[in-house]
Amino acid sequence: MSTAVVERPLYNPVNYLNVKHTLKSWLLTTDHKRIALLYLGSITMLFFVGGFAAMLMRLNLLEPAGAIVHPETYNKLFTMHGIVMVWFFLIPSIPTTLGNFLIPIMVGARDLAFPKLNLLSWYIFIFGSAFTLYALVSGGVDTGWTFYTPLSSLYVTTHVMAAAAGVFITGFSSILTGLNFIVTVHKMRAPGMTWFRLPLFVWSMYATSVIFVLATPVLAITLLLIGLERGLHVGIFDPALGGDPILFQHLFWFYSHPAVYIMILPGMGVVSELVAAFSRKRVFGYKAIGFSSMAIALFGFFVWGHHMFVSGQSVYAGMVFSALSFAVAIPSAIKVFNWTATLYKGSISFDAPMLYALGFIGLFTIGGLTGLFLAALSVDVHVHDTYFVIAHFHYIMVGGAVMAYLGGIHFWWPKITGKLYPDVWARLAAVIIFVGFNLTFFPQYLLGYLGMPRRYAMYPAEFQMLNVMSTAGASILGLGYLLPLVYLIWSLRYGPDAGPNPFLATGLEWEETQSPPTTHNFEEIPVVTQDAYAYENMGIPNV
Amino acid sequence: MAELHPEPIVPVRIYTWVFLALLVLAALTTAFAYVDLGIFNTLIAMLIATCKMLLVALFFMHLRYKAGLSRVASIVGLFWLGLLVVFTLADVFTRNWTPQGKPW
Amino acid sequence: MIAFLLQSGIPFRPEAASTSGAHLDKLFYFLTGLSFLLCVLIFGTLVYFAVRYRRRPHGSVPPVILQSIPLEIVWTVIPIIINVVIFLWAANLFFRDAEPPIGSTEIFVVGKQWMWHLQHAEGQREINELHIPVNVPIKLIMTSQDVIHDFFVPAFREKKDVVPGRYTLEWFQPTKIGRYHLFCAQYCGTLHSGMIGWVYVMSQKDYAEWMYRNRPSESAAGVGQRLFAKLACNNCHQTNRSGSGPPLTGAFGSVATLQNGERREVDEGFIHQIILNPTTLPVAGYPQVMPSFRGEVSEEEILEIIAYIKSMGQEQPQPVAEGNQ
Amino acid sequence: MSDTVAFPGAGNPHAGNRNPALQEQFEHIEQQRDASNFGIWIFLATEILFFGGLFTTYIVYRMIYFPGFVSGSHLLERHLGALMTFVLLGSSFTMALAVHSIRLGKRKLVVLFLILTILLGVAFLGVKFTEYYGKWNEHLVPGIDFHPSANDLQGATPQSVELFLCFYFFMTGLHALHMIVGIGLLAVMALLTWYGKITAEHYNRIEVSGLYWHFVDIIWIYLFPLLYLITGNRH
Repeated sequence: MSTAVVERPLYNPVNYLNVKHTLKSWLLTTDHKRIALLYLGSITMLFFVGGFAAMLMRLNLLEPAGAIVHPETYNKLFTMHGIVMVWFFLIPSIPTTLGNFLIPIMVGARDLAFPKLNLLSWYIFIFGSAFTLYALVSGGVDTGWTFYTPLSSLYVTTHVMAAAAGVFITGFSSILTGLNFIVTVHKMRAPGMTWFRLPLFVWSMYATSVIFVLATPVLAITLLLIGLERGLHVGIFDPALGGDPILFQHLFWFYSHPAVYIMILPGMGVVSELVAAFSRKRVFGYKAIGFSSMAIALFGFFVWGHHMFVSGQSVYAGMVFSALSFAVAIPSAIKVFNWTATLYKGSISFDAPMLYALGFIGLFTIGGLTGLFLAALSVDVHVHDTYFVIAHFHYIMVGGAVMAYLGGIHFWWPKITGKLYPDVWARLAAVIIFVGFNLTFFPQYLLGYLGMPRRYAMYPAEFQMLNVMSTAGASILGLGYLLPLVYLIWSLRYGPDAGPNPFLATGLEWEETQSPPTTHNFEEIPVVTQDAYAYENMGIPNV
Repeated sequence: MAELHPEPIVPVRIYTWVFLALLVLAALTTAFAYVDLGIFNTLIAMLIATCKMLLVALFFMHLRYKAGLSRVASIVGLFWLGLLVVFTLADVFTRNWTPQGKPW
Repeated sequence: MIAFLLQSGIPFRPEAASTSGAHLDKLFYFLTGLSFLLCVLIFGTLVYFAVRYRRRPHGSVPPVILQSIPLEIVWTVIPIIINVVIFLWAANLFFRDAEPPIGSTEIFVVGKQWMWHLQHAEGQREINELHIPVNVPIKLIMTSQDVIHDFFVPAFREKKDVVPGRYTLEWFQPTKIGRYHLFCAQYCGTLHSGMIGWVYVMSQKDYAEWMYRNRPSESAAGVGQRLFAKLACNNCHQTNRSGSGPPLTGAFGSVATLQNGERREVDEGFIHQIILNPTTLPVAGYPQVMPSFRGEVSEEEILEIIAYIKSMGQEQPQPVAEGNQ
Repeated sequence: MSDTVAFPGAGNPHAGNRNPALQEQFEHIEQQRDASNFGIWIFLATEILFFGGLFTTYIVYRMIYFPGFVSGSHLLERHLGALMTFVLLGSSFTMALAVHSIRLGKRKLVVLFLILTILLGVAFLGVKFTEYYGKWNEHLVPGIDFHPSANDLQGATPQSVELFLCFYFFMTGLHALHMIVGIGLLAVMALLTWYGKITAEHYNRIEVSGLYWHFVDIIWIYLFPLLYLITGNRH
């Protein structure tokens, strides 16, 4: 903080939440903060839909022959779990909630560059979810979230069209969100907010947006081709009509591998903020972390073929994709080392968001290291399409992205709602989630190495013990996820007022806006005079 | 903040010349299709199409007169399309190659 | 602790019963050890810093430490080196084992929803079971009749997708007599998890006995020969050069030149493609008159025809026409 | 972290001296124009990859089934393709002139050029749908009614010709869909200009619509040789 004593505007009792109360004022809002809350509500609901499917799957796997459902139902469960969690929770999770809420404030703007487009993306998202939920309630889909041809285009008789339409539509919501963020970061920065003064969260959201914009259209066209093939019986991917099913996999993974980085990059951004705030210290290697986000966004596009090592892809293409996959591991490793180094000589407190951040670093490290197993060609031949892969990507997406999402929600909750949540409960939930997660997914690494294939409704008896362990862990994890839902909603009514900056953190959102912010965020557009994370100027709070 | 640069107003004369050039190129590419040149048919057609694309993009779409960002966006789009095509073909082309099974 | 875990009855290690299994496990344990080491280092540092520098009442303001270029270089270069080592190790194993050794015992595999049809070159057919001899390289020539499947034998550490419309190859050399799981590893519809079976690895003697007991009236090539006549292939593909198509004696394994000058090895995939899609593989020097047999032959019949075409080369004194470069 | 010093030109979004065309999230009109211009370019980059997925599949199958693609291309009428190319290039020209005129503030000229652009666009679609209708009559619609004669195939397999026609219909169909959206957009722009809602100072909506229209033109510039002009021996 600069030495000049700045006269702060008085607390304005009219904020973005209470400025209007009508339903219309919410459904037709163009305020990025209100849209963020619309998304928060939608994706939380969808998260529990996907989570419910996961619980049923885990329960079914208690017994080798399937404890509760027929294989056909099981197939529908994992398909819905995948579709809902990937496209309707993980991909929109951090960008549409925290990203929408924070990016304009962090760059010092009154709103995103295109507020109406932002609202439109939410409606597109809801429209897409409606299609998908229709597919769910009208009998389900059993293609797997990957929609592999020719199974999806010719063989299954379930509601593939509705599910694919849902994903197709939602894709446009992602594209518009990404477009909005990119333009905002480029064109809406406050005076003095240079690129290297941006918080790292903005850097990571920028990298994410690049992937949104460049990868999503390819998925859209691929799903369109599946729809046409299914509807008209033409043979784009059907070998009986001269098509090539492997080509579908190329197009699909051109999107879906970078989509993994859509899920994890925002999480990395959140963790960078959390580590700095709770060490009260500048992030170590700001530029290294910022550039590694961009490197991940770029390299993420070179490696999709590692999903196809055993698919009948050319041996040579496999070698190239394997080598490039090792390359994408480097920027992720750089981030982990820099976060760790940030702790050095810090003043570290263990508030709930920090527990999530530390959990993220640990679980992401394990997920990343097992990613090396999968990038290694001959090892992948054995563990591909087994529970090893399941465990790996859940460590990245649930252990990584969801932990960071929860950490971020906790960190900015006082800003978003103006209320404090009960910290003891929040820490307890963080620990329960961490323990439950490991109990659920670590046994799956072993299962995978032993050879249990994924997407199996029934399995040989020797795998039972590990499956039971995993299900036991999943019930702890499920409980862990319910806790924040309860105490965060409780805090809305009973939580004490937060004040503008309860964590004494840096950043325009903490220092220049009240909690909750006013509709236009700032009274005057701030002029930025120093770097992000200048904690040395803030002193240290007495505890 | 935004760069304050008023864009120049391009004279109609330039648009007219570009349009005429486009028409000539379109006629040319149609004419070439009636001659069998083997692989060169495709190459010439793509070369002419790219010339036309550049004319439209540089003059009609003002890329020639624009600051960096628009150019970056268009180049990034084409580059990523290149990635998709090149890596996909890298598999399709080499699927029938058989390694000789010797470690290096 | 470790001893307790090992005695707890939780299986940790799948049986390794093939030559590549042993190679692969070495790499797998190397990776596991390396990951464990890195985890200990990273988590150790993380926890140490978190505890050592925990917030204390009236603590001092943390110093400004912006970055350290030497450190950044160190922790960029070391992972690169580690990754290059892993890549070379894994890719070397993969590349070396990509092609089956010449002279492997051949098994035809056709996947269909939701069962495995297997056929030995001598004609023995099996469903969801595969009997093979120990210490002999086995080559699977695989295709699917409907969707993509995947032939996965964990004990052999091998899997490969079984793709409709083309052949994929998988090979392994079993080293241990026993019974091993066969899984379909690529999701293929409702009863995907029921598309499982057993691979029986037998001693050479038992295998010979099993083959004798289950001998069919005709070998795969014999059935193929009848199909060859029934579909009137021999009208064009005559043994002397009088037909409009190339003679097929010794054709398998030779190199064909296409009309655009491309040279392609005549392997199983080549024959499969030319039977179903003749215009996509126009062989130089012959008129384009071959009709497509799509819809007239099943995948299993094509495999039998291929077996016959292979056998045509072996009857001749000259082993292979132009050789496999 | 920073001083709340008023930025020149900034101010309360509801202050009375703001330009009415300036949306409240922006500080000045140049920023607004730059943002929408950059936004549409990002959107076009997205569109490149949207069509790009189709182009990639097209390239792969063209290499595998070249004879079928040659035969299929011969089923299309080159002169119609060339005609459509000329028409669409003309519409791009009038579009460029419309943007030019709005910069000069010639309102009526803008409307005239926009209407010309729309008419040329409609002419393009007219020819396109005539062509589709022809294919329907010749029973050459893949999937729905595909019964080619031996003369149609010219030695290629029916499935490879069908694949070509799939690409023909998908790619031109998707392109036509973009044309229809573009025509609607231009019609709105013409109305807005006519009623004086778009002026020389705030011309970015016309410019942005123009960029979209030119992009659709560029797609056709590639579709024309890729679909109509495949020559070469069929081996």
